[in-house]
Amino acid sequence: MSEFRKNEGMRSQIFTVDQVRIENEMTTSLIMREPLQSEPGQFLLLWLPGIGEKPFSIAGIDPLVVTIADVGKMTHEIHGLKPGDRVWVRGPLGRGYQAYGSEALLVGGGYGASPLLLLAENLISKGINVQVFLGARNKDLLILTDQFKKLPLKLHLTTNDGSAGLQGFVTVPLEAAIQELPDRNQACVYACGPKGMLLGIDALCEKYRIARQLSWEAVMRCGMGLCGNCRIELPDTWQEPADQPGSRRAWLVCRDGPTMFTQ
Amino acid sequence: MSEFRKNEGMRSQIFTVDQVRIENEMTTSLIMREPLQSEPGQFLLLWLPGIGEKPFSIAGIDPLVVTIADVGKMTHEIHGLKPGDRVWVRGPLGRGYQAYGSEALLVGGGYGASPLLLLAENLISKGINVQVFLGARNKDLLILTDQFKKLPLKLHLTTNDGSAGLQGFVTVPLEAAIQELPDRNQACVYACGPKGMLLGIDALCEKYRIARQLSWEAVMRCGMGLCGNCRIELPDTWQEPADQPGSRRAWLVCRDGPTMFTQ
Amino acid sequence: MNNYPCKLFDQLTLNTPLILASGVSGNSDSLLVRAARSGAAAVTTKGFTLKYRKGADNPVSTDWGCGLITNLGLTNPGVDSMKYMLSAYVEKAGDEAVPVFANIYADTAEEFAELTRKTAALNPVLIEADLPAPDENLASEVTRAVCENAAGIPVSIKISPDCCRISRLAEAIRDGGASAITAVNPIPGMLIDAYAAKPFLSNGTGWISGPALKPIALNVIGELYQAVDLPIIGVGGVMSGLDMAEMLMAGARCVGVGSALYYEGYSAFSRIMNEFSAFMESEGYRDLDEIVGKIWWKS
Amino acid sequence: MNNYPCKLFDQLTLNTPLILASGVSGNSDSLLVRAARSGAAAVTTKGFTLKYRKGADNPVSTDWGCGLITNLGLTNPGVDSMKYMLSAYVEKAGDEAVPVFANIYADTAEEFAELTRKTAALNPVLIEADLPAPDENLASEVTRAVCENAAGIPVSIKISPDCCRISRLAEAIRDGGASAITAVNPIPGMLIDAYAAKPFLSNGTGWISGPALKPIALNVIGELYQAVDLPIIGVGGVMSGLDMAEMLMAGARCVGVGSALYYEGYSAFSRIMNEFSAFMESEGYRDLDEIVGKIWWKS
Ligand SMILES: Cc1cc2nc3c(=O)[nH]c(=O)nc-3n(C[C@H](O)[C@H](O)[C@H](O)COP(=O)(O)OP(=O)(O)OC[C@H]3O[C@@H](n4cnc5c(N)ncnc54)[C@H](O)[C@@H]3O)c2cc1C
Ligand SMILES: Cc1cc2nc3c(=O)[nH]c(=O)nc-3n(C[C@H](O)[C@H](O)[C@H](O)COP(=O)(O)OP(=O)(O)OC[C@H]3O[C@@H](n4cnc5c(N)ncnc54)[C@H](O)[C@@H]3O)c2cc1C
Ligand SMILES: Cc1cc2nc3c(=O)[nH]c(=O)nc-3n(C[C@H](O)[C@H](O)[C@H](O)COP(=O)(O)O)c2cc1C
Ligand SMILES: Cc1cc2nc3c(=O)[nH]c(=O)nc-3n(C[C@H](O)[C@H](O)[C@H](O)COP(=O)(O)O)c2cc1C
Ligand code: FES
Ligand code: FES
Repeated sequence: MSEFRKNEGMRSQIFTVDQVRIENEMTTSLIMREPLQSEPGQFLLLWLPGIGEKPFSIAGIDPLVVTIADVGKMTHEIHGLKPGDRVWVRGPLGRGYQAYGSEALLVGGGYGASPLLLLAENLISKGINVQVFLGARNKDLLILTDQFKKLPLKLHLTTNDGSAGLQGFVTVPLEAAIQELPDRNQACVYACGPKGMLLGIDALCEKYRIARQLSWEAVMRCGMGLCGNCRIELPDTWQEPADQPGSRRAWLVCRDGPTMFTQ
Repeated sequence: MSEFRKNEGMRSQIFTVDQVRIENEMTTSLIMREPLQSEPGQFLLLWLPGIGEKPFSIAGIDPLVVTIADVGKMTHEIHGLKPGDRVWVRGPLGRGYQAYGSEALLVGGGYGASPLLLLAENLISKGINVQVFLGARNKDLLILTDQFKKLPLKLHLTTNDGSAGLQGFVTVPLEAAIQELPDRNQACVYACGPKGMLLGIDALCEKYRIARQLSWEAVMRCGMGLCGNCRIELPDTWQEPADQPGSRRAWLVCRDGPTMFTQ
Repeated sequence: MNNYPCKLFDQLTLNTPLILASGVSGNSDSLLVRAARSGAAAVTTKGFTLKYRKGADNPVSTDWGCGLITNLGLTNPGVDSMKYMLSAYVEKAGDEAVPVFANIYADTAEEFAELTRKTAALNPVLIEADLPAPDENLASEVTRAVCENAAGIPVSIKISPDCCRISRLAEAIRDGGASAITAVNPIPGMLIDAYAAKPFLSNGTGWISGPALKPIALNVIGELYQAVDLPIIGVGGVMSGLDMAEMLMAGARCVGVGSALYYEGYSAFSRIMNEFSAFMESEGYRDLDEIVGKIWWKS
Repeated sequence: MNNYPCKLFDQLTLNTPLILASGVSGNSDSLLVRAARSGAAAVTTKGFTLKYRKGADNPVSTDWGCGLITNLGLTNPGVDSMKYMLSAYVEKAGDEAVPVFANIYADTAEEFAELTRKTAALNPVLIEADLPAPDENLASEVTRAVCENAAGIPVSIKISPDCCRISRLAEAIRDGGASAITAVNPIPGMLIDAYAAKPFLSNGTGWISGPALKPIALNVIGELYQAVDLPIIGVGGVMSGLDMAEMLMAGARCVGVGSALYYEGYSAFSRIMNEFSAFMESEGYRDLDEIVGKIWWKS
């Protein structure tokens, strides 16, 4: 007779920390023993029983890697994890980046660099030309630069204090690169980082009429489109898709995003 | 995000009567518009809302055919159905017949003939030699003989009063056929009909050490292994399978059966 | 396509019988606008309390396979903020605005009285008061407190299914003066992670909604329909047009969805309504009166 | 493989904590033998009443996707026949016999008194009395009536989850003299076929068991565990060894299965027990004391 078709829904799966890699004084990557299939730009919810559950980008999939900045209670606990410790993961969640055109400009601010590594590998494997722009306040806060250097891409670094790469905002080399593009219609900017940076990039892309996919952050609670906590209002450049009436000013990062595609 | 993986469980599906074929004065076949995938020997539960739900063999699958004797309340209502009427069906349920060896002897008593038509087609398509033995009290109670005659098989008819075929029980020509078998190890008897007939056949097969698959009937309630109403005690010839401890004397027709395989 | 207008009271007819249930999207004017523009015929606010409630820590919810479990801890900014939310909603929705049901929660009848006065001043088309526990005496007190302070606005009392004397509860609500009953709230439940040896939600227990709740809700709605002559707002596990038809046939006058927004997003409204219309047409029903409570009709 | 012996009372230790719940297979000595031989550490009879009950007409049950709904109408031959069933069971099971829990049902405390006397005469290791409604006063009366007539045989009171004051119910049961609580019975529900415009079951409504019931059962078990110091027999939606571990961690002392026999047949017992052992070993638990109620321990 019919067996019960088990539907585990979104229950957390256990992952075991294999290695802890220090990225900088406040950022650490956990490299797990197990893989997690996902698209670049999707996120997961990491649960430490008795402590909490928070969203993080997926920085690597086979094995799963998460790169985490120590900014508060739960991220601090995560920084105390050692190889062999277990974490509970729900995901992948949300909508990831979609490959578009033939020229990719990837822009990461702070730990916003973390989903871009996976994205870069993915785009390169599709034959897309990749340039990466990483920005941070200073040299010590830049992360994953060694990993990016191993890939066949052009890497641009900026720091606010000039301690590494160009001094200034990441939008400066980005604008220069945009101007040099052979065909802007075949290019796409993919960005992840603080809201201010994303708004700056959006304006720049609007100016040059270039497609962009921005990955937004918000304080998440349910992570499943129920609580409304992660809703954001979108930049004016954003057109409401016909199949999502009313989403113009009430976009849920956890469900509609985190990535937003403006063409 | 994850869509709800809908699991309809065993909810009834609607079938529409396309044709009503009179088999004899008390037996009618309903030929539906829609097909129902199933193995020969499985059964279904037919629900008439507000009236009841009862088990019937699957006599044809594409389209679904059920052959029903008018013996009581619900079967009488079914006999009143007309083309265009709807019925609700759960199934297929239970364990059907399994093809075995190269010689098949199919034995049907009364409406027990109905699952054998589908079985015969199935076995023939596998290159198995098929003989069919149909028995009834008299000529008018024999059913589906025209349908069997269309297939490449040898048909034996018996009636208690001799009004058609041989006079006597169906076990008489069956025993003769068994004696003529080239290799009894390569033969299997498949039977469906009243309990007395099945016990007779079981004894005969035991005598000649021939494999048999008997389809038992019992009064069913839940049809899903819960109520215990359809349990039967098995003939002594039956060996308890190692993976079903305790089933020797508590066999559920709806779940363990309706067919029982003794080798 | 027929929309099947739904007359809830003499004063209130909705465009369709499909509405947004309380809790999902109901704490933001822009999300309410999104629900309205996606096809909800009325939108219900999240439960508002007298005072601001921070709510529970993460994790607050998950999908356990047969439904959801949630415990957000009734996060809300307090009833005083509802005023801003409702006027922003009206402004942003423009001519796409649909009626708003104001959902409120308090622990006692006294608190409900004050909360209702504040809510009534905002003039929603319906005040939906969440019964803290399915107890007849409490239901009686709460219903009276809310109705007496509602300034003539119709009141619906929302009940939980974990209640073994549904008909007595329904009578207490009717006798207290309510104009409708909303059934059901999610049912208490707990999810445990055996490897963690802990409940999954930070608050330990939570409430079960979604598909697992549907047959439980249908049973409650059926009992209410037979017990009292009040319109029923049916909620619980509605995921499809057929689910919606089942709720109406059990006795609901209109149908709310919550969890479906998790499974599908806001397009759930139009899909469910399309499926419902297809069902009505294929079965030859012309309007809601032909199906509301139909399973109970003597034929 | 470790079987994890389960001490339910001083007088009663089961080979494992996995038993057959009431209702499935429990109306036939041969089916009880089959359950015992398949790995149940104890078997519970179907609910017996004072008099023969014919039960409901077909359809009596179905699988609606997240669980089962059943209403067999408590078909049973009446308590006088239980004697023959139990002695046939003992005879047929031989040295494979496991302890029998006798489940009984009556509508009133008076009826329960008589029913209990007749049941106690058959000397089961436990009398499990099904509470007709989750009401504290009724619980008190029924528990007393059963315990006073049980001739010293331990009594468990079985409760429904549609009860909003679980801890008070538990106290009434404890104070009435019960030795254990069984939680939970299935929860009332209804399935409707919209095309038929009828409920599916012939009796209209029924009870929900299987996967959908599990988080509801876990919540009830957790509340009982915190409220009273009685062993809990946990039942509701157990389909796997992990489900079993979750029930124990919520506070159950042993775990019953019913619906799993539909999903898998009698091999469910050995599969669930194997999965449970694998869990215990991988997590380094040596015996049940290390996990019963663990989610409530302060660590
Ligand atoms: C889609 C998405 C992807 C993210 N990816 C990463 C990543 O790859 N690496 C990384 O280090 N961080 C990432 N974050 C941010 C990360 O979730 C927060 O840093 C983390 O939740 C802080 O938790 P805490 O308990 O340590 O901080 P708290 O002590 O709770 O607060 C510290 C700070 O973190 C912010 N914060 C708190 N809770 C949340 C929350 N639930 N969601 C978002 N921000 C919150 C607060 O605004 C506050 O400024 C991501 C956030 C989102 C929404
Ligand atoms: C596996 C299986 C396959 C069957 N296949 C066929 C078939 O292909 N064609 C066919 O005509 N009949 C078949 N039957 C028998 C059929 O189910 C009964 O004839 C039918 O249920 C009678 O229903 P009723 O309401 O008309 O009779 P009732 O008025 O209820 O009773 C009339 C007679 O039918 C028997 N009966 C009643 N209920 C059941 C029940 N639930 N299960 C079995 N017998 C019952 C009674 O013993 C009685 O003798 C099958 C039965 C089983 C178990
Ligand atoms: C995340 C969430 C929050 C909810 N908040 C409330 C609330 O504040 N007030 C209320 O009356 N019901 C609330 N509910 C209950 C829903 O309104 C509804 O009764 C229940 O979820 C069953 O419907 P569903 O299965 O369609 O979700 C909430 C439900 C969910 C899922
Ligand atoms: C078909 C069926 C019959 C039942 N009969 C009884 C009964 O007679 N007495 C009783 O106390 N519980 C009865 N139950 C309830 C079960 O013992 C159990 O409490 C419930 O089904 C939840 O467990 P499960 O999800 O493992 O099935 C029955 C359950 C089913 C499915
Ligand atoms: S986090 Fe709850 S809706 Fe996005
Ligand atoms: S009919 Fe109920 S167990 Fe077979």
